[in-house]
This record gives sequence, C-alpha cells and structure tokens, in this order.
Amino acid sequence: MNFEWTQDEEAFRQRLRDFLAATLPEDWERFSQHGPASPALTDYARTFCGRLADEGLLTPHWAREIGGQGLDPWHQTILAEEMWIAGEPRGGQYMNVNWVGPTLIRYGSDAQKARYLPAITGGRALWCQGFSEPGSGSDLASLRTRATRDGDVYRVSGQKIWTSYAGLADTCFLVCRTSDDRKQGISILLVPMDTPGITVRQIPSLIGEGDIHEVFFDDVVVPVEARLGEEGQAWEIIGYSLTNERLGIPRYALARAALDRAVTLLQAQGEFAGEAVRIEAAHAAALCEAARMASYAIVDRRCRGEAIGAESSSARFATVMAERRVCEFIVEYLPQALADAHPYLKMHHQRGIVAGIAAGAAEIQLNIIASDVLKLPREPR
Amino acid sequence: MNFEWTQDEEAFRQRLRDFLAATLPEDWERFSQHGPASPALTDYARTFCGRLADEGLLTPHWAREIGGQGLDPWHQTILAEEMWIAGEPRGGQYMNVNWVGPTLIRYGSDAQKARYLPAITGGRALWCQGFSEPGSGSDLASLRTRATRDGDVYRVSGQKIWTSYAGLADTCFLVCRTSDDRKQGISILLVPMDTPGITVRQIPSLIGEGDIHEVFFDDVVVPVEARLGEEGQAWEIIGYSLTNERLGIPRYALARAALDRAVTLLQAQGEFAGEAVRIEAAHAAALCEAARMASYAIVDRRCRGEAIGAESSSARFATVMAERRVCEFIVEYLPQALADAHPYLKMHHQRGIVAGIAAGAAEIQLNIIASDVLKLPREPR
Amino acid sequence: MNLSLTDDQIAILDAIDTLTRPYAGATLHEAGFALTSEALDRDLAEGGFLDIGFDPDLGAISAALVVERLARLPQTVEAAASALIRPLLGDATPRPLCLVEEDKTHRPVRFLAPGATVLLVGPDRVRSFVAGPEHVRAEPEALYAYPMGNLIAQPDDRTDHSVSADDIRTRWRVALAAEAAGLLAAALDSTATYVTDRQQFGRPLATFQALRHRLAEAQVRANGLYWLAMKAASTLDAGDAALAALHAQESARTSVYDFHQFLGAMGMTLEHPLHLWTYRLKALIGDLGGRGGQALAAADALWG
Amino acid sequence: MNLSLTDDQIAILDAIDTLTRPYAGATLHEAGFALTSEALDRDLAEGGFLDIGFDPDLGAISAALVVERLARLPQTVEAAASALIRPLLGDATPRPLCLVEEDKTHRPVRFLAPGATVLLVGPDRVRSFVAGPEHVRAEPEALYAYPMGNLIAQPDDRTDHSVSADDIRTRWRVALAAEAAGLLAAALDSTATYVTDRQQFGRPLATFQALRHRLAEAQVRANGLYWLAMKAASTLDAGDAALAALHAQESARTSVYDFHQFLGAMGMTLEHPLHLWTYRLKALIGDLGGRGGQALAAADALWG
Repeated sequence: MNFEWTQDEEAFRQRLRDFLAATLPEDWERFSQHGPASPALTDYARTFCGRLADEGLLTPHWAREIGGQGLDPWHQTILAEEMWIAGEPRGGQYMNVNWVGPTLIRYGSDAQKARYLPAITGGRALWCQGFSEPGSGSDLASLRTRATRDGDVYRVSGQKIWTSYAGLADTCFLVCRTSDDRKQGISILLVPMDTPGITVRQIPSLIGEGDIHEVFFDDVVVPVEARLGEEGQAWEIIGYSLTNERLGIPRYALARAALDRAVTLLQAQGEFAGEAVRIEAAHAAALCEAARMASYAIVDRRCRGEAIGAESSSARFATVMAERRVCEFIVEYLPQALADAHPYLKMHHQRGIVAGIAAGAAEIQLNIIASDVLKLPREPR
Repeated sequence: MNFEWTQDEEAFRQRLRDFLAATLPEDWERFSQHGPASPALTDYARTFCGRLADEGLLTPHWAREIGGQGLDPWHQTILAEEMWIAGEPRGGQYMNVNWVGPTLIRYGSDAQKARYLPAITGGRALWCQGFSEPGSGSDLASLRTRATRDGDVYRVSGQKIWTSYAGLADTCFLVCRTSDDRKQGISILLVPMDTPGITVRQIPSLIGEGDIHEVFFDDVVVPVEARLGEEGQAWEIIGYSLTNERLGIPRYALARAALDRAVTLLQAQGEFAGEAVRIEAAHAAALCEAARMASYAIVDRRCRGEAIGAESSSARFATVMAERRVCEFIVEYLPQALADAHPYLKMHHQRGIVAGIAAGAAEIQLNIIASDVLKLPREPR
Repeated sequence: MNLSLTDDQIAILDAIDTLTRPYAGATLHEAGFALTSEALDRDLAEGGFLDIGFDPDLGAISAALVVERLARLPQTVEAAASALIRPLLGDATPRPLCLVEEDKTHRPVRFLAPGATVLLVGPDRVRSFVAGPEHVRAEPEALYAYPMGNLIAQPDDRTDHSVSADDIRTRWRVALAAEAAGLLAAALDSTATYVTDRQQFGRPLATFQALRHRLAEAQVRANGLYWLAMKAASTLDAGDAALAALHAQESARTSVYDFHQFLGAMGMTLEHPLHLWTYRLKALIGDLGGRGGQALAAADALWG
Repeated sequence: MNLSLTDDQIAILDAIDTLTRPYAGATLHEAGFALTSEALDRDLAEGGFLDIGFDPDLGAISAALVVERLARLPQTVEAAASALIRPLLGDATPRPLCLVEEDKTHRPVRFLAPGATVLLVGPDRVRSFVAGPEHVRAEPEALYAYPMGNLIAQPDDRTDHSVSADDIRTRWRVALAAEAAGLLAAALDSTATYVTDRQQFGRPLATFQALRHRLAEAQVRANGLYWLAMKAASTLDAGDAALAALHAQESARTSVYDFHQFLGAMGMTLEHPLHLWTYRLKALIGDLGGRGGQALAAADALWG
C-alpha cells in the first residue's frame, strides 16, 4: 500500500491547476454559481472545453484509438477532482466525457460514433439524459415513454422529468419503452433535441438556474438508426453508464474544498476559536476523507482491471454523508455562505444538496450495499 | 398549560424520597447493581415492598375498591420515577403493580383475584412474563408453546426465552397457543412455577445477574381455571398489558439522574470544563427532557381519561433515544463508570442498554408511529 | 401539572385557524422563494395576535402557541420575535422585530427591511434602532425561505434597553424553539402526504420501511420539540429554553435532510412547498452560536 | 497511489490467518466476558507478528494491517500498542504495553496486570514503568471485553523516554483506528450473519429494509475507517491519524448500538460473541479525550 501520489500524478494535477488559473475568467466564481446548466455557463463551457481539447485535457482518460491518451483511472480521478473543485467549467459536458462518450464507444454503431464523437472530443456537444419520468424515478424500469416501431422509424410519445441540461442540449440520451417487459422492454434512442414534437419546460428549482426540466415527446419521429444497441438492451447499457457516472463526480473533493474555504473565512472573522466549531469542522473533514479513500479504493481496483460492483455504492454513500455534513456545518456556522457574498460556497450548497438524489438515490445505494456487499437476503417484492 | 407540579404532587414526591432515605440500607447502591432479578435484590424486595404496602405506597394508583387510593396518573408517574431512579428496590414486583395486578383486575375471575391480588398488594408476589420464544420475539403472534385441552386441564409443552425473573418467580403469566389461528389462537395461563414439568435455565447476560432465562415446559398440567379470560383472548389482554408496561418504566428519569451523577463526578475530577464534554452532556439532557415531556403528555391524556394509543410509542422511542445518548456520554467521558468504582452508573448502563429491546423493540415502536401517528399506509406483508 | 390548553388558549388558536385558513392552501406557482403576505401580516397584527405576550394572564406560553401555529403556514410572518421578545421592549416597538447578535452583524437578517426594528443583542447589553434604507441591502437571492436583508450600516443613535441580555437570549431561544416546532410539524406533514401519494416500485413510497422509520423518528423529534418549547415558554427558565433551542436546531438538522431526500427530485424544485418550511429551519440553525451555543448555555444553566 | 497489498503484506496476513485459524471459531460457553488466550498471545509474539513495526521496510502500515486482522478474532491480544508504539520505545519493552493518559490514571486500563509495561503519556513527556503486583488491582467485573486493571500506585522510579509525546499520540490514534477497524468489521460480520439466519414475521430479519439500511451504513463506515486507518499508518501524519481515530470513535458509537439492537435479546447475552467486539469498541471510545479530543487534534493539524 502506497498512499503517496506519484510524481507523474502530481505533475498532472499541477498542469490542470495551471491551466485553470490561466484560463478561467476573473469573475468565474460569481459567474459559475448560476450552475453548470445555466445559459451563460453552457456557452462558456464550449470555449473552455475547446481549449481543454486543444491541450489534450478533455478526454485524456479515453483509449488512444478513440482520441484519448489512455491515462489510467488515477489521472481520470485527478481530472474530475480539479474540474469539480473549480466549479465544473465543463458545464454539462462532463457527462459527455465521463459516460456518454464511453457508452457510445462501447455500444454505438459506426455511424453513431462518426456523428457524435467528434463533437464530444472537440468540446462542442451537450447531451441531456432522458431517464426519469413523473411516475418513475428510482424505479427506472417502470418508465412509460413509448417508442412504437413504424417501418424505419420509431414514434415516441411520453414525458421525461428532472432532465438536466434539456433546455440547451443538442441531443437526448433517451430511454423509452419498446415493449411491455419491465426491464427487457426498454431501449435507448439518440434524439436530436430540435426534432419536431419535443417541448421543454424549465422547472424552477433550488439548485441552480436551468438545471431541471420537463421534456414532452409528442409523436416524435426517430429513425431506427438512432437506436443505441439492440431493442431491449437499455437496461444493460444504463448499468454500464451508471457505473461510470457514479464515479464521475468527486463530490468529496468539492465538499472538502468548501469546508476549507469556510474555515478560512471563519478564521478571518475570528470565529474559529471555540471547540464547538472546530469539532464540527473536523467531523465534516473526517467524512470527506473517508469518502475520498473509499472512492480511491474503487479507482485502485479499476487500475488493476478488477470489476467494480457494489463497492462503488459504498463510496457513493460515503460521499453523500460527507456532502451532508459539510452543508450542515456551513448552514450552522457560516449562514452568510448561502447568500450573495460567497458565490463559491453558495454554489457548493446548491450542488451538495443533490448528492443523495442524483444518479441513483442514496437509499438505492444502501439497498445495493445490503444485498451485494453484505450479502444479506433481499427484501420480498 | 401548566408545567408546575402541584403542592400535592411535590409533597407526594418528597414523601417517597423520605421513605427511600429512611428505608434503603447503607450499601444499597453496591447491592442494587446486581440487578432487580438477582437473588439478593429479590429477597430484599419482599421486605421493601412490604414496608411500601404498610405506608400505602405500593399500589396508591390503583382504584380504592381494589386496595389502592385512586391516585391519578401523575402520582403513578412520580412513584415510578422515584423508584426507578433509586435503582428499583421493588425488584421484579414493579411488574405486579404496573400491569400484572391491573390486568388481573380487569380480566381475572373472582377466584384468580382472590388468589393472586393479596400477595401483590402485600408485596410478596413475584411474577414472570412468559412471552418471547426462540422463534418469536417481536413477532409474538408466531409463538408455538402449545396448551392442549385435556378435559379439565391444559397440557403445556414448549419453550420460552428471555424470561426475566423466571429463576425466582412464583407464578408465570404464560402466553401459549390453544389453536392455530395466528392472533386469535393464543391464550393466557397463570401457572405456578413449581408445577412439575417446568425447567428454568439462567442465560449468562450483559445486563445483570439472574435477569434472563430459558423456561422449558414439558407436558405441564394446568387446570382450566388458571386461564385468564377466554380462550383466544390473549392478544387483547396483552395489548392492554403492554400499554401499561410501556409507560411503566420512566427510563428518562434514571437516564437524567445518571447523567447528573456523571457530570458531578466529572466536575469533581476537573473534567467538565471543556466545551466538548459540556456540549455532549447538554445533548443528552435535551433528549432526556424531550422524552420526559413526551411521556408527561401521555400521562396528561390519561388524567383526562383519553385513550392512549400510538402516541405512547412516540414517548417510548424518545426514551430510547435519551437512554442511548446518556449511555454513550458516559462511555466516552467517564469510562470508569462501567467498572466497580461506580455501582450506580454501572447499574444504569446495564439497564439502559435494554431500553430499545425490552417491552417491544424500538423498531416496532417506529412501525406503530409510522402507521398510527403519521397515518402512513402500511408496509406490504 | 396540567398540559391541557386553557379555554383562552383554545379560543386564540381557533381564531388563528379561522383567520389563516385562506392562506393555508396557497398555490406556489407564482410565489418567490420566500413566500410572504402583507395582508396576513396586517390581519394578525390588527387582530392583536402578536401582542398576546403583553397580557400577563396569557403570557409567553400563549404567545408561543401562536408562534408555533403560525409557523405551519406556507407564508412567513415575523411573529416569533414580536410575540415573545417585544413584550420586554414595549408595544411601541415597530414591527418586524429583527434579532441580531452584536458580533454577527455580517450575517443576513430575517425580515430586515427599512422600517424594521433591529435589536442588537450583545453579551451584556441590548440596543435597538429602526432601520432606514441606508442601513439595509436586500438579499433576494439568499437560499433561505425568509425575506432577508443585510445590515450594511447602523445609526449612531441607538436606544439602550434596560433589560437583561440573558433574558432576551432566553426568550430568543423560546421563540426559536416555538417557531421551529411549527416549521418541523408542517414539513413533516407535507412530506408524509407526498410519500403517501407518490408511487415507486408499484407501491406508495410511504410503505418502504426505511423511510417509515426515519419519518417516525422525525415525529418523535417534532413531538418532543413541541413540548420542550411550550415548557420553556411557560417557565422562561434559561436551562429549559436552551434545551428547547438545542433540540430545535438538532432536530432541524437531522430532519431537513431526510425530508428533501424522501421527496427525491421534487424536493429540489420550487413547485413543491416543502422548502418553505425546511429552508426556514436551515435559517434558524445558526442562531445564537448554533447547537454548540445552545448546548453550552444549557450546560451552564443545568450544571454551572 | 497504489492501494494494493505488497507481496510481503499478503504473506504476513496469510501467515496470521493460518496461525489464528484454530482460534477463530472459539466456543463461548465457558468463556468469561473478556476472552483471552495465552497460547495465541505466545504464538503471535514468537512468530514476530507484533514486531513488524520495527522493520523499516514493513513499517507502521504493515503493523496496522496485522492489528486490524487480529482485532477480528474473538480472543483479544494486546497487539495495537505493541505493534505500533513499541517501535518508538525499543524491543526490550515488556509486553503487554498499556497506554495511559497521565491525567486519566483513575480510569481502568486495558491489559493492565503485573509485568505489563505502563506508558504514561503526558502533554509533553512520556514515561514508563513495569507494573508490579502492588501497582495493580484487577477489575474483573468491568463491562469491557478486555482484561482490565486499575492503576492504584506507581513506582517512584519511572523511565523517561526521549520521544515526542505528540508522536506517541499520533501512533496511539493509528493503533486505535486500526484496532477499531477490525473490531467493527468483525461485529458487522457477526451481526449480518445473525440477522440472515434469524426469522421473524416469517422471513429473515435481514430482509427488513430499515435494518438493511442501518447495516449498510455501518458497512460504509467500516470501509471508510479501514482506509483512513491504513492511510494514517502509512503517512503517520498527525491530521490523518486524528481523522482516522475520530472516524473510529464516531463509527463505534453509532454502530455498536445498532448491532445489539438487531440481535434483540440475544444481544444482551454472553452466549453470542457480539459483545466481544462491541464492548471492546466501547472501551476505545473514551481514549485521548473521545471524539472531541480527536476532533480538536484534527482541527489543529488541518487548519492550525
């Protein structure tokens, strides 16, 4: 066991920090608080990701033959940490490089790869994820948006909800029902958002401008060639995507950064002297570092080529605990952080409260841990 | 709303304290740490309860016509608090006056009342409660100890477990199966413990000497007249008993007393100065007082003659939270309290860890609160 | 001991229920993050409901009952400080009354706007002034469901109050606990309704045991908080008040997270009213030093 | 970064598993509350497993792996202090090594018996002596599943150690975290097995969601604790050590209650081995000022 970063890893992190310092605009923190899905940040992300691509820093963790540099999962982790700590200047494009791209590479047709990958690797694409529906959140298999085969096309009708980035995305990674079988009856279509019959409504939210939407599909015509993989293969493909997404956002890193920032502010105000505030801060730090190490243990297994299973749920839940505790610390000791004066901390709070909900609710992670890590017999259904 | 004790209530509490001070032996605290089921305390309890009876303090909350003084539930609460804080010198007899007696009065035949009540009101009886079985704890309705009717008698075979006081009790309040119907097939028999065919084995425990047992019934002959109520009435009778038992032990009072004792010791050692220890003590006190007030709200409803339903589960769970926090406080800041030097605190710890398990597990209380206080739809079975 | 409401208290709460009924079912579609109502504020003030604490026969306990009940509404009204602390200052004190710790003036202040009374509570002294436009910068984007303002300046001329700062803090804690009790009850109620209606995996969310248990624990906390708050309002004892406020802040912390969690993504929207109660609870968590502050005050009062 | 075990570490742990296999399945019927084994202690000492920390190539990280693994056994052996702290004192130090805070000598001490080395750790100095019968009163009835003794006297002649008290405390925290990690893992494993076998309401207890979630959270804590402990053993950084020990004590506190709760009345008996791990965890919760002590040390190290 060696818990030190290698020289190469240190250098990679420094290179990212230098790049961020040289590239991000002066007013970045105030600007970024509107959230990764805001029009302003989405627009800026095209510039930023283009520069990242020029530097070879957009998809360095992809294999060489698909436009990456084949860097190992430690480098991918360092990249994700530095971007997320910086307020995710890649905006919604982080999804592209974390899981949309890899999923297309694994399951896409040659035509799909040719159509979509260059925009992703060039930093110009923005995808949205058409998963949740009004009647199915954690229970994805109950989704009802219907894609009916009609010759060479599908006709899609139904509704998605909580869809991040939908207002500005160019393409939707749409999960829909092609037969009545619960899990084997769902398929994925790659649908341009300007297809007639798609309507997007933004939902006013607690978590940032333009972040969540309803998307209505009214007899939307999608060619069969836009299907990713086979009919009924969605469950498998999503499983692959989620495994990547679960490790995609190193929330522990931003939580720890926000905690350190909060402590620095409290110190400057002379409010970090009492035992109570110091103890609470330490508890939050312990959970951040526990989540970091649990996540690193998964990264290490990926480096060794081992299958990543339920243990990623354990790391995910550890991260939820850390985010929660940091949010609580800041609410209690630095309440002004949720106001205008501290955009970075406000940004953290808005993103932090999502930790237990996005990408598989915390309760689902606990179910997985119980069944697949602790090997407890399953609940009756 | 008036949160002050009346003069009469204050005087009653003072009378109890004076009685305890005058009656309990010098070495009581060291003596009582062996637990209310220990042979020494069981023996002493006969003397103590006899004196309580002489003073009219054993069953003052019972109706006048059955040997009590008809004092209201506030007095019953004060009595329970003072006894429990003192280390329960009534030993297992607290069960008699809290629920065995009242249950006999409500459901017993004249012969049963004549046989059992005088010993209870005289402070000489010791009952044990034959409820749990190896295969049925919280799920009482699954019990399998069988009472087979054979003319004028039942023949009882089966096994009980976790039975408090069984080693020294004179009578068992035995729940057994008289037909296969899950809840309507169980009945109560009042069984002298010296009946041939009963074997008792003490289980070595964490919580005090002689506290828990296995009881084996091997073709034990019990006359039909020993049945309490009708065949199949046990479920109703137990419901009545548990309602009384749930309020029977004011654990919040001992928890708070132990907390105060621990703080006093820490102060004497100069270890109650830092913020950390003071904050933890205050959290524990808040939970004790929340549990106290939740319990008092139930007592108040009883005084007004209102039905006590699921709210008693809320008070019970509040008490579990309080006990837990006090135990944790003491383990963390006064670890010597679990050793020989501090018998009162050791006694508290041994009894405190039972709070969430005895008389209906904490999880069962949460189920009841969810269904019957919050009115949430029930879990599927 | 007698925990029943008196006839007066029953009459007051009935009157409040009648007065506020039109507000209870507010639709949120056009509401901002901090839902207020000038009409409700005026009706309550004119009905004398915020002055009950001035009446020695009714006292702080009745005022606390009013505060708790009003906190259950979706609309927020500055009631807690007015009902429980204004009686120590005099009924000529303009509302809203904004409580500010003397050394925490850099924090956003609930209800702070021109015309409000700012009460500066220091370790040993209590001063006040009526805020003018030059003292206030509105904070419309703060993530709290109260109207908030920043105190950017203070006049030289502030009124010294000959009241004990400790008494003010005790009542502040009572006010906080009573308000939190109502907020917590309303948030719990709103969450319980949602999970009863919301189906996942073919059954209501409310039938999942893990969620049931966490909501049941919130009920235990809300119930305990109600009683601790009322007891503290009745005794006005420093220890009772600190324990009640501690239980309020700790319960807010543990429950708010769960409530939003159980609403899933719906809990992230402004279309469901839950945030109106939970984000107010968040705003109360940091008052008077947070849980550590209440706990230390309680320890001082209980054990010296 | 590379979190794989080295070949040496794999070999050491395999050897320990082989050596301890006969002990792992101990029956408890005749065991006392604190289950010990002189034979196991001797085998481990003779095998050099408690001296691994003296080897600079293996270091504290390998010693911590040994401590974690041994803590999973039902029998307790004084391994944590010997393996992790003795390397700072010299290999002539008699075992067991008993750690005592200089101002907490009134607390029962784990493994204290005549012949043991008592290490008195003060704010700025570290002293030791070998206990004689006149210094010790056994504490057979203490509710901890370690053999405990009271320090009733000290010799005038104590050895001063020229080591930094801070370094000792850092290693103490690493030792505590590594031992707690093994205890927590074993207790979790024991509980998971019980609830899988135990039927209530016609199905295994383990199928009830509320219990599943609480055990899953314990798994998350145990996993995090393992990695924090190993990282701290590797870096021997004061902040890492304090965070690991804080997570150990906090996780012990939250998990111990639940584990006994899920065993129901069986968790109150001495016939099930659960208490062997949980009551040892309880004994670790108060070390070095408890969670507050670790948290303050962590805050000092992290933020000054």
